[in-house]
Amino acid sequence: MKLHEYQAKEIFRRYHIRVPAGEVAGSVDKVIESARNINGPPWVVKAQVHAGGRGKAGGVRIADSLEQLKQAAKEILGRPLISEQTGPEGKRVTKLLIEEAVEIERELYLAMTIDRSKAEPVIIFSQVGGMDIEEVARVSPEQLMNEHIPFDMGWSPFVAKKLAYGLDPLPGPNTLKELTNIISRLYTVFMELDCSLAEINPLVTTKKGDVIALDAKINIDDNALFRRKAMADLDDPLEKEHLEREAAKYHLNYIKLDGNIGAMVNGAGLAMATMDLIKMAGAEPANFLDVGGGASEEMVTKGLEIILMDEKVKAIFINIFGGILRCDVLARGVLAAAEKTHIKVPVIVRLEGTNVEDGRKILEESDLKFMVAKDMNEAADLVTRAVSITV
Amino acid sequence: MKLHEYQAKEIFRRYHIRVPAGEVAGSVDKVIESARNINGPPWVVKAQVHAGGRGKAGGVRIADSLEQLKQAAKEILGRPLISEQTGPEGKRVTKLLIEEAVEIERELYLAMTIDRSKAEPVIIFSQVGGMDIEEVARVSPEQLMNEHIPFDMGWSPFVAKKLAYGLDPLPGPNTLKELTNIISRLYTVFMELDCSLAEINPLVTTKKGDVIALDAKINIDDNALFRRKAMADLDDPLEKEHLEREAAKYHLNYIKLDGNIGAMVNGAGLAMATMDLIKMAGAEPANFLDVGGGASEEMVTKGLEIILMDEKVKAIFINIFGGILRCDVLARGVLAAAEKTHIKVPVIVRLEGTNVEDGRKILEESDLKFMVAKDMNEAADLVTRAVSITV
Amino acid sequence: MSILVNEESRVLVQGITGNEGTFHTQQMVSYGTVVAAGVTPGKGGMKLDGIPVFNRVKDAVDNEGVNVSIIFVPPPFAADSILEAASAGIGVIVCITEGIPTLDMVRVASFIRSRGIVLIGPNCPGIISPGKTKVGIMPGPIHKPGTIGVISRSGTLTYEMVDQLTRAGLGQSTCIGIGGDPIIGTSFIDHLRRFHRDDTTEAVVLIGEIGGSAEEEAAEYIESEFNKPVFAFIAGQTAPPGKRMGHAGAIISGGQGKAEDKIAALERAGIRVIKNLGSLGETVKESI
Amino acid sequence: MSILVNEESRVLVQGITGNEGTFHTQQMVSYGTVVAAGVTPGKGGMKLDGIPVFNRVKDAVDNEGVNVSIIFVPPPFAADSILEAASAGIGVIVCITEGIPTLDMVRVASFIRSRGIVLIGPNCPGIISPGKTKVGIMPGPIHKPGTIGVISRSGTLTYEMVDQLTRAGLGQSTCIGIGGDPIIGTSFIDHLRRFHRDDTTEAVVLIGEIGGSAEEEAAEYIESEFNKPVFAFIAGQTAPPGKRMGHAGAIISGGQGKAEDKIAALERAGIRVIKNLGSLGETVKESI
Repeated sequence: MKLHEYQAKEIFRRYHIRVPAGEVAGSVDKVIESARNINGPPWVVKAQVHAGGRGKAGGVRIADSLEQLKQAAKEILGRPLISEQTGPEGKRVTKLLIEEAVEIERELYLAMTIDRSKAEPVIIFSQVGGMDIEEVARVSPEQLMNEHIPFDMGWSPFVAKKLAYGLDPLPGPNTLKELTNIISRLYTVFMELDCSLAEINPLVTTKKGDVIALDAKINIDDNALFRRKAMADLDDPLEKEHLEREAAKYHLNYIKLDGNIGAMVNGAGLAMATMDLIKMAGAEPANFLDVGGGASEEMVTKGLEIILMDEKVKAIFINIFGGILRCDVLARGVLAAAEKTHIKVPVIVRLEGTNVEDGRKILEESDLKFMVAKDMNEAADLVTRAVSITV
Repeated sequence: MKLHEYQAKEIFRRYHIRVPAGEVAGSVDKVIESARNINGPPWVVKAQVHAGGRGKAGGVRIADSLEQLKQAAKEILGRPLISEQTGPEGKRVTKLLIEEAVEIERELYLAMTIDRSKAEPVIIFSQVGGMDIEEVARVSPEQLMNEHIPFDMGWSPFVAKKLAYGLDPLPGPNTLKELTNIISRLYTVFMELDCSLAEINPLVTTKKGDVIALDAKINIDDNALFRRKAMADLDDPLEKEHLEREAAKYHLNYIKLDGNIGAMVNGAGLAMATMDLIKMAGAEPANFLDVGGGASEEMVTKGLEIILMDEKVKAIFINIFGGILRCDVLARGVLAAAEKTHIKVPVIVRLEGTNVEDGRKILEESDLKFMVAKDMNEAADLVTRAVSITV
Repeated sequence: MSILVNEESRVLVQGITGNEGTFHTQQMVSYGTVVAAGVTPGKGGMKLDGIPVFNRVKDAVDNEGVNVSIIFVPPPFAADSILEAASAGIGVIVCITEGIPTLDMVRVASFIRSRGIVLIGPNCPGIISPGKTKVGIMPGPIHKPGTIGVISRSGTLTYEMVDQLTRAGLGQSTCIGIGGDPIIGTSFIDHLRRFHRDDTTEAVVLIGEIGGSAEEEAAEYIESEFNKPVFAFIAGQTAPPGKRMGHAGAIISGGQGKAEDKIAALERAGIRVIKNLGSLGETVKESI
Repeated sequence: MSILVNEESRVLVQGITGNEGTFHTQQMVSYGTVVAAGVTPGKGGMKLDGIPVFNRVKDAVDNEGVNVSIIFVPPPFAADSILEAASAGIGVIVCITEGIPTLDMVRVASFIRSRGIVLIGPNCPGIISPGKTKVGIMPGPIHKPGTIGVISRSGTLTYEMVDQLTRAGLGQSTCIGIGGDPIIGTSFIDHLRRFHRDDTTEAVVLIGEIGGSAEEEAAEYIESEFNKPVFAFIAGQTAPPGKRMGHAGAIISGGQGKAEDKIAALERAGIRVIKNLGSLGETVKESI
């Protein structure tokens, strides 16, 4: 789960990681009102949407007067922000963060995440801040420092010193001390809140020796939300595509894509492979939908309903390998959905595994028209055919 | 550092480990006043001194009326409590703990400490409670359960379940739940407060299914007191022998013993070995005193002064192997002490190591009479001789 | 031969009295698995289809000599269950549970790896040595004893692949679902090493997906040390970046974990990567 | 020969710019120790008697190839210094610091033991291979190269014993102070194993004291595996129970850790226990 920048900064404040003075506003009036509480001009206005590349997309502005501020707020608020990460439709901006401007001496990069191969948290630090860290990793990997924190070591202050003293040129003693403190506090944030990512880019130093988190990014491990209720409460449903929001209500793993062939599959791996197969068959998948290994009849029904809500969908491919989910259960769920909604698009069904005969029979004996595939190759052919008919 | 029972119970309360309702009182009047706030009669009165075997020594009483309570308080307060652990002079009782009486169903034993060999904390649990755990270990070791908590495992609830479900007969589900909670909370107390021992003996269950810490013992790791100020503040100076209190002011490792030969040594191992040598020479050591590897002239002076305050001391043995502590520094410290105090007892000095010649010269050239030994064997002879003269 | 589990495995089911635990215990027993004991704290003393249930793993080890455990315990308690099994001396632990917090797994991984304990999963279908024993939730009948080793990050996709192998007449020595989480107990490489030493296994099918770099690491290992044919399939070529595709571990983030990079790494290492989901069985059959 | 350290040891001093660190660095250098680098965060770039000082252990390893470290850092930061040295790949770490919290050492011990790192101390005088190198605070001149190995929980008591050995004409292969704390990096047994394999070492002197059960464990090991003569001395026969005798680890508690029990265990294992503090040198000389 991703937090907004302003939410992440609120958390940083609580953990004594310094951030610029700022306020969040949802209207142009509130922006102007906030600006009066914040040291300026200049002020910085930042669109609060989950999207990288906000700056390039015009979502971050500097205003040298209240006039400019008002203008900037008008231009950003309520409109979609289209960055390289949002897709062409962009993301509508409903909140702005107004902040004091900071006089920057140096821009650094600091982040913590999990190294999957080593199964250890890792802190990443670089003296090249403010730019895309993947870019830094590609162009000048020698500028990246990594420190793993083995679980059986736990937090040890030398790790922060090791990173801070890796800077060249070395900052003054005060800045060094502030830096090591911030690294240690970021570790605490990460561990105490079950983060999957905590990133400060840029982390800036000022001539006065302050160290300030100019940007802030926190992702929380979805699997840990049950024990981080306060974090779960920060979830912004507006960040989700509306069909995804709908699917989430039924605990369905649904991701909206841009294609026209809807897919309903049990199991994440098979669902991805099915999307790939649709693409290879010459079509585009409209969604990822994993109804789960042990899905109920109701979840299958709901899943199908959500696919059908997507107006782009021209055909549906149901691909089930029954293990825990029995094929007869699946078949009944499909029928239930078909009864409730009006399926106007071709439906290709491929069933295999537990109770496959029962499942196929239920489908075949129904009033509905399904194209039943015996194996993946046949299913691929049917998808190709459906595409050529519908497109 | 040892805490008093009432202090330990205060901590347990904070960590939601249930203890009987109770108050501490320093006078008979206060005892009676406290009793009015506590459910009873009967009440339990417990002498608050650091000494095992309080019960046998009459330091724990049950009072069935205010009269009996007053009587018990009068008998215990202000007098020395002489138990098998206090030595013949006993320990003066200045505080009493008055508690409600608890209806006991079962008496259990629960403790946590450090297993030195494995370098791991260990939880010890037994269904034989209320008696000396060493006795249980000797008589029926099969009644003891041990669970180590490796650092790289950390707290895991199964450990508490493993212990609680080891009881035979098994208590009811509520009691089991309470028990596992208490085990987990005791772990938290131990780790958060840097304990070296946290013991509940007995931990009792009641017919209502409650689990209550009837007694409480907490020792804090002396080396961790610098980061456990709140614990350090609980130290009761009255528990220390008055010369030990004096020595502590100068950070001297001094322990008062019952003999008549004072000893001043640098290094704990050598100090112990020197005590043993005094005993082998036919005398009894009056103290343990380690002035430390890197002692200053001042510390040597203070150490000697404290030895001389002990009226039982009939001779002094100064045994220094100079490493970090140079022999000339030692010699000057001894002279300084001799000038300030009036040394009337024979002083045997054995110097070896760094700057030994300088040290010996300083002593020999002084006005004071020292018996200088060249090695340990000669020192032993001189001690024997001193004893035969003085005793 | 098979790896890790066989007909002599005495299996413990942790969480045996829960719905899933009970259902799959019955499924395992029908497959022929020796389910020797179950554990549910508070249910000690009862029997489930004749299988004794204990309060503690220790009791199951002491009384029934279990040496493999399978865990059906909800996410908040699953890490604790793994640690209980590991502390009780069980050397092969299969954790089916999906949804365990990543930091719990950081702790578990550190603990089991430094003690040489094999953890399969979490968020996995388990392990099966066809014809011998099934310690998992996969449908038994699609499997067939044979010489192909299967290692996969997925569940149903593995069933699909195994089914194709069986239909093509190719049996399996052992099939392992290593799990779909970011942190899992064992990697492709851990099991490749075992298949390397296992005489029965003649070829290995490796089923990967987007996220992480386990496939790239496997490719490197295979190129330098592994001398049996390997066939690979990678799911998620059409997955968008930054989105978690069902599995907690299936996510392309920071430009890493793309299917195309994995496929390229595998092919560079000389591994045959199957692109067409329907053709694995036939491809393997033709090639060996 | 010697164990753990010799003339090729390149020594790092952590906390080199503190009083103790500076003083003992000079002492070690005069003894002949190759002190190749020092570390004090914030003092990187300076030199101390020509020895380069770095901010980080990593830099000392990278630039000066140090392979042994000695730590003079105050108790609140000492565990962190040990972990820094261990993480930087230093295989032999000597920690002089007295007063480290026990729970810090629980963490450190778990970390170093699982990684095969040798930690000597804390709260110890260090290690010396006479004539080769001294990584510690013991007075150098009392030592003499030879064939006796010395392992001790004490400081000055060790000097006393070594001095007696030297006066009796008996040199030492290596003398190790393992430390006086309840939790220390290495035990008597760890070093006995090393002396066992060291051809130069012909006999071992073991200096124990009250508290814990390290001597009893050593006795058991010696009886079953060690085949060179061992002489032991145990300090604290007159120590009262329940009192910490200077060393944090020197305490008889719960009836455990008594000198008499240790002496009995050693003698049962056939080890010669010296009772008279003054007679160690002569006794060893007569016996071998």
